[in-house]
Amino acid sequence: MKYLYYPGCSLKGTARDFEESFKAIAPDLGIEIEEPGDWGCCGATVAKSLSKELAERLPLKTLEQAAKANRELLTLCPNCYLNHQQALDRLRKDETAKASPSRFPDVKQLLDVLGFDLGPEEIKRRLVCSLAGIKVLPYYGCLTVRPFPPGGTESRENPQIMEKLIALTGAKPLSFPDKVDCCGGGLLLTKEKVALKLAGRILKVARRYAPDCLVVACPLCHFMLDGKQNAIERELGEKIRIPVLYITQLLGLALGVDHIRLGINRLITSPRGLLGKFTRN
Amino acid sequence: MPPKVDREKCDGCKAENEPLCEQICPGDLFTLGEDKKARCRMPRDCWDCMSCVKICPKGALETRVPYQIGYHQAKLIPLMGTNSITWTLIDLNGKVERFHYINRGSLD
Amino acid sequence: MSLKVTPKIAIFFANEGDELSQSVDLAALVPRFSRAKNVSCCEVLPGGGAGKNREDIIAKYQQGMFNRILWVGRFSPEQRRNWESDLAAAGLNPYLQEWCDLREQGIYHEKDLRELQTQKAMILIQMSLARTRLLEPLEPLCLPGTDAVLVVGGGTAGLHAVAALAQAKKKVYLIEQQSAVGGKVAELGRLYPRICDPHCGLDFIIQKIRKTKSVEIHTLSRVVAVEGGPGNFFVRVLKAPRYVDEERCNACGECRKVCPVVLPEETSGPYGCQHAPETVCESTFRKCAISPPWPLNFPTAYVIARPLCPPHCRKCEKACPSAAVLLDQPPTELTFRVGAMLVTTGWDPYALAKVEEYGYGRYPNVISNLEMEQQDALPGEIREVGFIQCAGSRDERHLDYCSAVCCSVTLKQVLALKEKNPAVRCYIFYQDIRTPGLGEELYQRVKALEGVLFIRANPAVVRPRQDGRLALRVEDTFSGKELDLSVDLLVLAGGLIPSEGTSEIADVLKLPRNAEGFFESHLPCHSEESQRTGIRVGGTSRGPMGIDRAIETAQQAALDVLPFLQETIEVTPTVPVLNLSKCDKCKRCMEECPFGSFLFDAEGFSQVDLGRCRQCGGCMGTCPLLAVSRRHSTIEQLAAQVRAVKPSFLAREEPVLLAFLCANDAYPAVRRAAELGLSIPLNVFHITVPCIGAVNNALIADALAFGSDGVLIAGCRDGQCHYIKGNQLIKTRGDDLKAKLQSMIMDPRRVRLTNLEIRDSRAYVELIHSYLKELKEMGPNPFRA
Amino acid sequence: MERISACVQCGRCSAGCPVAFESGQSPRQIIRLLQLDQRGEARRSPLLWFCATCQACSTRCPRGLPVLEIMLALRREGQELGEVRAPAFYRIFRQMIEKSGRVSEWRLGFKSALCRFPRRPLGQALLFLQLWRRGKIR
Repeated sequence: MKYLYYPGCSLKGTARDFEESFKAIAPDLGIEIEEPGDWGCCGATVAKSLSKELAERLPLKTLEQAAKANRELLTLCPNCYLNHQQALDRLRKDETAKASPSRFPDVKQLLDVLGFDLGPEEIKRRLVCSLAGIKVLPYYGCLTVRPFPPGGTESRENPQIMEKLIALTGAKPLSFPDKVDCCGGGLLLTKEKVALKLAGRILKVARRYAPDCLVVACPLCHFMLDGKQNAIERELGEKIRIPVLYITQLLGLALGVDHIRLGINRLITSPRGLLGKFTRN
Repeated sequence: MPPKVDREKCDGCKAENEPLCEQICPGDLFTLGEDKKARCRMPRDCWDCMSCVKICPKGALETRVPYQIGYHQAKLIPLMGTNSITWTLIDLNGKVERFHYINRGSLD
Repeated sequence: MSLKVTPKIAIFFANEGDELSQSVDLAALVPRFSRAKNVSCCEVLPGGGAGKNREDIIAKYQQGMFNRILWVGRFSPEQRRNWESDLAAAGLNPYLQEWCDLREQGIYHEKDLRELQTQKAMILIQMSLARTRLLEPLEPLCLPGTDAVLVVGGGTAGLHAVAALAQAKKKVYLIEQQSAVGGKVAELGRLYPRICDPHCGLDFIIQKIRKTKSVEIHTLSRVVAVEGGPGNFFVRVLKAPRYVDEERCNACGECRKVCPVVLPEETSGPYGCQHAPETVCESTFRKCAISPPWPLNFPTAYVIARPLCPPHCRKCEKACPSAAVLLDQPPTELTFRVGAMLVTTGWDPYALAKVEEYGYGRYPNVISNLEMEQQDALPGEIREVGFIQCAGSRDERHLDYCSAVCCSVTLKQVLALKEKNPAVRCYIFYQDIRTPGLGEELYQRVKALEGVLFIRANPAVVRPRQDGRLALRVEDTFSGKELDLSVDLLVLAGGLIPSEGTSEIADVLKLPRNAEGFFESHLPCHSEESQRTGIRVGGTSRGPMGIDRAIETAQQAALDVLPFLQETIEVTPTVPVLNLSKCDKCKRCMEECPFGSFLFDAEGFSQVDLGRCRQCGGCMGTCPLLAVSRRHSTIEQLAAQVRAVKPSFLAREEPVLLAFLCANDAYPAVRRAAELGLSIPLNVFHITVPCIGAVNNALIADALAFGSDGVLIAGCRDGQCHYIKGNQLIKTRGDDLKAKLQSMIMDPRRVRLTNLEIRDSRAYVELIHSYLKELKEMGPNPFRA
Repeated sequence: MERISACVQCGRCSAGCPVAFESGQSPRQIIRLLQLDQRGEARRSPLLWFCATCQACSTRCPRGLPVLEIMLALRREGQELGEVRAPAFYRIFRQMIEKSGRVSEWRLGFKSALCRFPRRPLGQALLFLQLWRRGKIR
């Protein structure tokens, strides 16, 4: 399976562990990626708040690249995915008006690729280590499931695909009622207090389930729950201390990939307890 | 000149059995294409009897007046009444002539 | 076809009160038409003394002076009926009379226009005369029938229909797929508005049915195939074995004592309930394999869930004192000949798990309103209960419609709940409370209760709390305030969808359904029709409704099928006739018939089932080869009328307009315009057709070819056609024709479609005037001589 | 926007909105303002810039209204009419993508913090340090 890989700004910065872990497990899972050197920002939520023209223009560049390479486009960041998917829908709508078959390939997010293109069966075949004994709480956040759910068929209120992936590793997925709530990441740099409140609410509920770690598939969710966990603890006045892993890191552990290559050393909330359990097994 | 099928209008007579044009054509030139639309399979054998144009309930067929008579732009269009027929002839200059004929015999 | 008798036509002018002579030059018309072809007598009926006229005319008919009549002048519908019946008594076939009302065609007492009006009258009478020449005597058709009827679905609606039909002394077969009748209502706890036990009402109707022997109930049965038509349906029914003889079993229960199968009560969490299970086996089962029927004990005989039996076990057989157990009973196939069918297949609850945000199926204390029905009393620790209305209804992601009963159901449940547990606090989250009519009383009763809060808002999600309760966050839309509430139990007011049985029977009987999957009917003209003649639909298979309407519609449907339940069924003779020598088997008639009346004959030709046909003439309008004609408005008769329009009576710059009027709406609108004295221009000629879908494109082509400058096609408004889709049919065909006109370099505006309602008289007149103006600007039709 | 009138004011959007009551207003109220033709007031609603664009409102609307798109359109409209100015973060973001095509997160974070808390530019210093030590700031 070969994709044109669109990293996006976060994946080169605060979420470089996401990219690293993805690139570390991709070969093991049989995913090939081709990364264009000259990608540009998708506009996040900012462009659409400022100018319609800007918001519609920014994702076009990558879509053109994908069309030229004739490869499906893969993005790790759900926000980038949303912007590209919406741009693609607009293009295709125009195209149907012209009644020509689309020359633009599909846009995929990580969970589409892992959960549907590849599929749990295929992933299971390749896993080498068992993570049995650890309890994992999957957290989807908003844009991985809204408005375009993984595979186009997943539930938008109670998605199950991360649970399935977690179960593959031998770890126990916990059912998290707040899994599709918003982490507030979009507000971090404008309304920080509100953002921390939202993320805090999620962490507080999460703690009820006493998980060994949270698993996410979004750079912003990760930053809020991991990077800002300290600040949230200060706001809440209580300790949380739950490590937050990317789904790719969790799969990487089950694939027997080295911690450093998975970027686990880059987590801000220490995963030491989790890793201790894991190595003991 | 061979009949032309307007593929938007043609409904292949609902793609059941033979379409009406296929049934009426004295040269048996029509057939249903794979897209379930009528198609003239041997255009060169058409002798412009216009039976197909007259019978098509969707108005999806048109024959061109033979080149020797009217050049390409010329058109001859029948409109079927219950017991009469009107012809509209549009020549290459866009000049229109119309004729109305009442059929002999009664309706049934 | 009848023997052709040379027409001898009498033309009678009804000049009551000088009605005609004030408008036209009668003295010129009478001698002119006396000489017309086939006219044997042409007279002005003397004013007044209708009785004397009557005897005189009947005498003349009996002397053989004429064999058909063209009446010119104004006759009320009652006068027409009287003339027709009086002359029929004397031997003149009513279909040999034609009525030509000049006033309807715009001829009034205008002194200045007398000359022109006389000329128009001449043309109008010519038109009618042309038609009169082609009239044929018609006799009602008789189809063999039977007085038996089959009802599919034995819920409340079905039972009431059965009782009504049995009372009318008809033989009734009731087909029910469960092991007993009763349907969904038997599963309910209470019925609104009396908050009574539904089993009481069911028992009442069952008592009625039990008393009669003319009702045959077949449980565990489903309809698998149907052949034939109204009066003569042959219905094949597959009946699963009950394994217990219905005649012998007296429900003594001895068998249950020995049955080795012991299954736990089916539960799904603390509020688990016995849901209507999917298969017959499960449904009939309570604890052991042999059990009383479900959902009610009618019929009484027990039923065995055979797949649950241990191999080789025959204990019940041995234990049964009446030798009623038949462990090797095979399934049977039955065929019934019935005159009509009634479908009352009811509803199913909408799958609330699809309304994911409310966590049904995820959290044990989220239950459906149907499950709430089955709660006898709630556990004591329950202090707060939430009700979410419109859970899935009125939501384009789920059910686009209002499920009609959920508001009343919730109110009823709150009443019942508060009666048993007065301390419980109830929150009702709603968008609108819909309890129309007298249902307001129920609403007010609940409003008056202590500890019941109506909150006009819907929660977005339901979340479990650490203590196991459910957290609900809403914006109270009245105050704009955020409310954070928690409840111990949440009841989702789920909606109604057509039952699986409804889908199944729709496929077998080929009954059209609307976008929501319910049977479509034409309210208020044909409320219980199914678009298939001889098959009526009632109850919730027609749409969400309460038990009151379900019973009413089922009884109405029962009343509606009575005409089909006779030894012979009389069919009005104005049916379509196919000329097979012209037919090319293109099957457009079959495709477009709104009532599925066409079948294939042995040679692959279309053949109309006269029982099913509703006589709209859509087939005649659609046939590209003019091979179909509806009797009494045959294509020849219509063509003759069209051809008799002679535009030359007006100056060339005055456009002439031919208008086809639908008999149901447009014609009454025009007739009313004439009664109101609205100005109907002399340029317009009206021809009435049974349904606008009957107008064949060839007739429109004729009108244009013979010189009319414009053709107006006036049908019903969208969705109001008595024949479902007449105006859609004409629209599609009209668009084809317009495209052709365009290619002929004729203005496509010369053909115009319009939709009129029965009282759109003024709108019609305005339309005619503006259209004539438009036509005037277009100039004369190039085919006009 | 032509379907605004389809809103039945059921309040699902507000009930699911994570920030609805942070600003004292709810998405339902904004839609109502639009129904009442009080577009100006809707444009100036403080809620607009509280929106985290989580799509919950649009996804759960029983009438299928694109509530979020409406909010974003109001954001843009307010700026185009010069009634409101986007918060610093948005302006800095835009400058960055217009200049280099991409965004440097730490610069963005630093600059917007500087605009919001000009007197405490180092309020986030600890986080920056942590990120830098883990190689997340480059």
